Amino acid sequence: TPSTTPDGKRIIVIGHAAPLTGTQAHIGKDNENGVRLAIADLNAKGFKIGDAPVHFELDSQDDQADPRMATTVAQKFVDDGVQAVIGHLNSGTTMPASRVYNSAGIVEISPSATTPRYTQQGFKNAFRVMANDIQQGRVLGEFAVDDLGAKQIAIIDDRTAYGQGLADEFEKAAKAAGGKIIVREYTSDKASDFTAILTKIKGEKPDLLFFGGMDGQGAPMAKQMQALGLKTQLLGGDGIHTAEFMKLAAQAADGVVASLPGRPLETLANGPAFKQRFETQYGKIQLYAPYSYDAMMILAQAMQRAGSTEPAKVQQELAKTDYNGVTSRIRFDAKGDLAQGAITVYRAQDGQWQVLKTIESQ
Amino acid sequence: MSLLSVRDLTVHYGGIEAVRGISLDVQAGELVSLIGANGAGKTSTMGALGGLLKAGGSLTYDGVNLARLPAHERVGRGLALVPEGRGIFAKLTVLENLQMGAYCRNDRGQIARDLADQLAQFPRLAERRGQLAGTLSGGEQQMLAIARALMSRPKLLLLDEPSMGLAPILVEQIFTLIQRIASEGVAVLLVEQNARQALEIAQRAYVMESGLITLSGEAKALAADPRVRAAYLGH
Amino acid sequence: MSGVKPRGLSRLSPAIMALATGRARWLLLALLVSAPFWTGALLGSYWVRILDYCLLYAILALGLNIVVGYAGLLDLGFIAFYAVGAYVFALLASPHWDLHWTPWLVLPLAAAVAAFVGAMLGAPTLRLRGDYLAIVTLGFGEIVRLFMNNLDRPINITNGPQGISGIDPLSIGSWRFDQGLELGVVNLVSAQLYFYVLLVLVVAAVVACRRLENSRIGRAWVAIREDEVAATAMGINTRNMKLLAFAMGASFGGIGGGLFASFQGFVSPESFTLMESVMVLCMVVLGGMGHIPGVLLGAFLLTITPEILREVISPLQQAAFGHQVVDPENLRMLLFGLSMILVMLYRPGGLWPSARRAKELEHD
Amino acid sequence: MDVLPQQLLNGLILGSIYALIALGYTLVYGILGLINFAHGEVVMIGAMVTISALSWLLGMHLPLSPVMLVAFSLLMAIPVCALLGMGIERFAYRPLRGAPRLAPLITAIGVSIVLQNVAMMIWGRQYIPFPAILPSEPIHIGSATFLPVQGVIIVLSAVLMGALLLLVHRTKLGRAMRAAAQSPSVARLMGVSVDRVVASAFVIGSVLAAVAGVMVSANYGQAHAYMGFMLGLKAFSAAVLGGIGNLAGAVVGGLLLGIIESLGAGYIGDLTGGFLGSQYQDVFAFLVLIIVLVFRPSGLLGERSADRP
Amino acid sequence: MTELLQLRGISKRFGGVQALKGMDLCIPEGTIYGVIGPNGAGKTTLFNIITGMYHADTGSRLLAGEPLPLTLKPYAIVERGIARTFQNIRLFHFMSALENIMVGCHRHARAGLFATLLNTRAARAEEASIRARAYELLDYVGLPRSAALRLANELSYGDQRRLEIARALATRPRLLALDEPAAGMNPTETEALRSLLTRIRNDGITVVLIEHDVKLMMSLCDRLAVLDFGELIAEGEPAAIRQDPRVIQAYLGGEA
Ligand SMILES: Nc1ncnc2c1ncn2[C@@H]1O[C@H](COP(=O)(O)OP(=O)(O)OP(=O)(O)O)[C@@H](O)[C@H]1O
Ligand SMILES: Nc1ncnc2c1ncn2[C@@H]1O[C@H](COP(=O)(O)OP(=O)(O)OP(=O)(O)O)[C@@H](O)[C@H]1O
Ligand SMILES: [Mg+2]
Ligand SMILES: [Mg+2]
Repeated sequence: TPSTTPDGKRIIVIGHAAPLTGTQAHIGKDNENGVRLAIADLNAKGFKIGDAPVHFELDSQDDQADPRMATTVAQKFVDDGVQAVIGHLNSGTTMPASRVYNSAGIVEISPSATTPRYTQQGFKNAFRVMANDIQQGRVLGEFAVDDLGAKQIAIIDDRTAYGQGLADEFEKAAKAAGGKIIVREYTSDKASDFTAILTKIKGEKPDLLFFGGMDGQGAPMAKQMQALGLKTQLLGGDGIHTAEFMKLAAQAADGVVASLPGRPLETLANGPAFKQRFETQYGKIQLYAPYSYDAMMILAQAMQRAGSTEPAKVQQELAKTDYNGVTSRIRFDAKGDLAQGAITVYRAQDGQWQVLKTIESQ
Repeated sequence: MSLLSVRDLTVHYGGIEAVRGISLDVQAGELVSLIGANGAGKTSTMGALGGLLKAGGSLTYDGVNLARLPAHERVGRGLALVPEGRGIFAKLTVLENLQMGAYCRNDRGQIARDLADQLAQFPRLAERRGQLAGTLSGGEQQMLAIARALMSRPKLLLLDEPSMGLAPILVEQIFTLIQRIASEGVAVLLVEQNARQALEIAQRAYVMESGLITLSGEAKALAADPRVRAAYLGH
Repeated sequence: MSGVKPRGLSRLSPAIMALATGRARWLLLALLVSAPFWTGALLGSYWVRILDYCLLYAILALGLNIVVGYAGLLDLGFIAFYAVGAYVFALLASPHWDLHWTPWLVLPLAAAVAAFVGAMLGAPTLRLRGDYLAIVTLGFGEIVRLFMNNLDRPINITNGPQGISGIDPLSIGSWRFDQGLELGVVNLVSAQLYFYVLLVLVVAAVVACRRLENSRIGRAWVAIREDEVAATAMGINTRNMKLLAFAMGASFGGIGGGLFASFQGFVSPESFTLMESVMVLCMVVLGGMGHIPGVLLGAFLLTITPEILREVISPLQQAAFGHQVVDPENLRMLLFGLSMILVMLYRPGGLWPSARRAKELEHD
Repeated sequence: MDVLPQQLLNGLILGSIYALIALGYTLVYGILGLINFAHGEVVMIGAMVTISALSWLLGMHLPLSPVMLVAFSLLMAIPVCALLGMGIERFAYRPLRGAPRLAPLITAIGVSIVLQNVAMMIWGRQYIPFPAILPSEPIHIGSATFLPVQGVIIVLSAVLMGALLLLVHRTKLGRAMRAAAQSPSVARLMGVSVDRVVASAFVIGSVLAAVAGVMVSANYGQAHAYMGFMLGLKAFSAAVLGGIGNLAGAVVGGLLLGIIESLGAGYIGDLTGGFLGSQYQDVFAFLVLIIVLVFRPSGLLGERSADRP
Repeated sequence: MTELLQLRGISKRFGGVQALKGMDLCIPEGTIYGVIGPNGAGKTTLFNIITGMYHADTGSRLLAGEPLPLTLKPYAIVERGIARTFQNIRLFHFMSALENIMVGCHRHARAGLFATLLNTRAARAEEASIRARAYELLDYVGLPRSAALRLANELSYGDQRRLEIARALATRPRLLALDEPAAGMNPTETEALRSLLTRIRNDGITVVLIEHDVKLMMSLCDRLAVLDFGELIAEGEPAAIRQDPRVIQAYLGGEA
């Protein structure tokens, strides 16, 4: 039996899990803040489910980007009776945790895990509001060849589930579009020196370099390209489309192209307002805060439509989502992936990500 | 007033009381021997004097209460200990070991002269000055330990079994050396298993047994004492 | 040394031992065997799961204790064997290659493969001492992890960073552990069932360790640890004995890895980082190196402390300040690190050192 | 295009960074026989403090050249790190002198965890950018290029090594350090205040860490609360490769490791006919490390053994 | 009298130091054989080569007529029946006296890994017999039973020396090599050591020992070898050695 607030509102606890310590903590916290803002918005509106006023509460846990911790946290959520979970951040943690949520029948919406296998497990309770690697990789591969005119392509990935997954899908799509992968190199998500592989790539003279990985590596990579006189176009996924990247790469960021699933925040009805409110409260958006904001919003609305927080009902309603969020219009396919999500490609210029093109993915 | 005055010294290892309240004195320039069977507590006594072991009782050296003086400050005041088992710095060369002996001194010229003296005294060490001390033979290490202690120009030299592991000629040489040092005004407290010679060169001596001093007096007299002769001189 | 000497617990430990031998032993045993029930009922499956991990880490720590605690070989790559066990299980009992061998065959196989790898990796390190050994074993640990992370091409063996999912749970015939077990009124869930499997294995490991400890093999290990030169001078073939220690330790790691894979249902290289090796080492040292009860205690405390902190920090801050003054997650790790320091400062020989170790401390 | 000169230069720069950090590791190890796992974190604190100081100085709009600004902020980082090093030694290591060998290893790990999280509380979870004020115009030699700051790193690691070698092998303090390392109790009998000597070793090690922190963050343009771990690990490997406790060994090991990594990443693919790639760069580096140690169990320049039966 | 150990042309060099130069030595079975010489003469080095701790640069050695290859590892040499003690005592400091001796029994025990893990009856019986033998040896060298369970480093110096001998005896050697066993002992204790060594010899174990106590060596040893600067300068019965002018000059000095 769920408890109530002093003023009689029913308390609904939502779990959130992401790495909140360690090297990815800034992105994890960003996710958390997205959910936080959504919950604040909902509570402020006097949200009701089945005519009963409710009060959302957040239970945010640190999974340390460690698969074992992730299952532990997942079990904790199940025990504590959270009504649904927004998370986890990484593919490697989302995968094992999803099993726990599935057997407990709790709804899980990941704002950022991109491995296709997450939704291929056949779990009815698993959703995500982020394009998966196949969707994003395809858009990027085609964009590289068709729009950026790349023929000789080099690829680096950081050997994480995210970076490798995205790079593999990019490779497939770029090849299919007629590009040639002339060199594929690797680094790690803890590295900061890429001069060796960049020098090698320089020797191969590609006309585009794709990087599958995060900003902490992408930014020094851009700088080192400049120092080595490697003038190839750098292209990346959502992992480097961050404010952090701009700040760290400074003038070396200029000209870098990166994608981000969804539509540009500015073009959406609620986008600018969201951005403004978020930034006054939590500082710059790192990366996925809008997605976790949307995730929370569609979750609340599914509960509202179901008139209940019973997982089975919420899950059914979630599948029927059609919602204009701050990232794009969100609908799900049968697996729980975004159906026909848009993906936008940006170019860094003078410290800003400027929209190049928004592509509808199938 | 004596240079070193020990009253009711006790040393514990966990629950074991190795030294059970002994008193002894060493006057300036005097050579005193301390003899006793294995495990009598001689090394423990020396450890306490050198500051390596915690001790009970009162220890006065040169008018200072030793309890207040950490081990490294005792050396600066002229109290040097050659520990049992040599305690050379294995990874330092012979020369560096000798220089460590003069750590507390600042008179560079004199140090250099003393160094030359020691090397002349122990030609084997001079030969091996660049060798890592840990690779020296047992006896060579013993020479090094003694030479090093002399480098500190002590007022009181505590020697724990200096002749251990030395060849007969060298044993002679060491005892002569000890005698010479004492005659130059350095007080020496000498622990030795080679009781006969220790008693020969000393002015006074103490006999230790199970943590207590059981006999003391003029060295000559003790050497003649039938109890000492039976227990320590092998007669 | 100037630290506080380990008096308290080492005096206490006979008392605890007496407890564990007297009538209270049965009480203790009953408490342990029923742990999943009352933990599940009072605290929930989350804590049952944590108990499972305590037992799992206990197996690992006992294994590492053979290498570090008995033979005195500082191994910073122990987690490699855990990884090997986990991947053996994952490959042979999952949809990845569509092999579904029975777990009861795969588990011993995992132990055997890990033992083999342990001996292989041990062989080149035999001449190395102390910290050189540490860095080489650390290197081996990383090499194993890197291979698991990269052996998805040119042919896909480990599935690379994506890891392997859908790993079979333990099963007996057609009944799988994840289905739970109905026993009249009580219903045992998967985590509770794994508890018993793990408990049996921990008991077996403890028995094995005790027998080794009091045998010529155990004595030879300790002799090598104390003085390798003297040990060879006593006719001990130090090479074989060291390899045996590596292999024995690794086999514990292998079993642990296999169980982890089946319990978790998913393995990826992220679970086998250097930090895991370091944590297992901390369990051994913090608990009391070379002393089985100490090692068990270490595994228990290091697994459970972060989780307890998870439970208490936020509420505590909330109660004290009305809001979160510092990030609870950072505070949690900070307190964890701090408690490691404090434990070592106050009990340099570990929380529950063996009598031998306790004496070693008194001698400095 | 021949990239070998550039690859060697890359390796040299990376190696110099490792060397700079490895010097601090090895110095402390040489004195205490202790793997100061927290050294990487001191490097991190050095980087963080410098960047904060630099931002503060930039905010004051002083009429100073960028190099001077960096030098001034380094001067602020040095006392902070020195104090930190002293504190770590005093509270986490000194009480454990003479305790079992692994006890201080555990406190070192504890100190690492504490420092990482304290840094995160102070400087936040984000990567902190190093203000882009240093000249970023690459210098060309032949077909290879490098940045001015990288030249400074190379020179600095050589100079610091020389200075430390002089200190440790030619001065009384250095001799006392080595003596205290081998046998604290006998060193006391020589009149050495072991506490003071050990503390000074930590202070020097931490000053080195501060310098390394500045150089690393200036070179990569960023700092992060967790940056110390990986750097520390690599530097420690380098120190071992060269023979831990040996200062020249730290530099040789660092340079070698850097060059191996660089060439490994650059050429494994070609060497194995494309079968293996740069994902095996670390495997390659560790393999070389292991092979070297198998044949030279006390590292490349490891000291002669003074052990004898 | 048969030769138990024969060394031919053994040389060993450490950097600039020629520690042994073409050393030939025969140790007859059933004797107490003494090795004396000035400090740094190469006595310990000789022992290290006999027991495999160092590999000689050149030369060969035979044990009871069988060749002992120079590269044999120390443990293999123990298997062949040579045991030793060390000049600087090398006990397992934090094992009890009894355990120290039990380690010495290692090579005669057979219990393998599986027997140990299964705790078979044979393994238990063997363990009991090792323990019994360790107690016997404790008595044999004259250590009190009360010392059995004390840690080795809590024993007094003399007792540690005796324990080291017991540990070496536990390997059931044919040849026992003792490096300065009387160092640090007073005359009374040295007497006790003398009777122990005689007893060991009488029990059929050949003893070779290094010692600087000339009185002891002259009266105890059946034969003596004198080393100086890595060379054998004299060899023979004590009475002859005592008179040898080279020995007097290099080693004995005024003492003789
Ligand atoms: N570290 C220690 N721990 C426990 N007991 C010790 C320790 N060191 C010495 N003892 C005990 O203290 C007593 C005195 O030992 P000490 O070494 O002082 O004797 P000693 O007279 O120097 O003997 P020796 O002639 O053999 O050197 C002995 O009974 C010994 O067993
Ligand atoms: N590992 C080594 N490295 C360098 N020199 C060595 C080494 N081992 C021995 N030596 C040298 O070889 C010579 C012989 O040493 P050894 O230990 O055999 O002498 P010893 O006859 O046993 O002398 P002592 O009676 O003093 O013990 C010595 O001069 C010693 O310095
Ligand atoms: Mg003594
Ligand atoms: Mg010798």
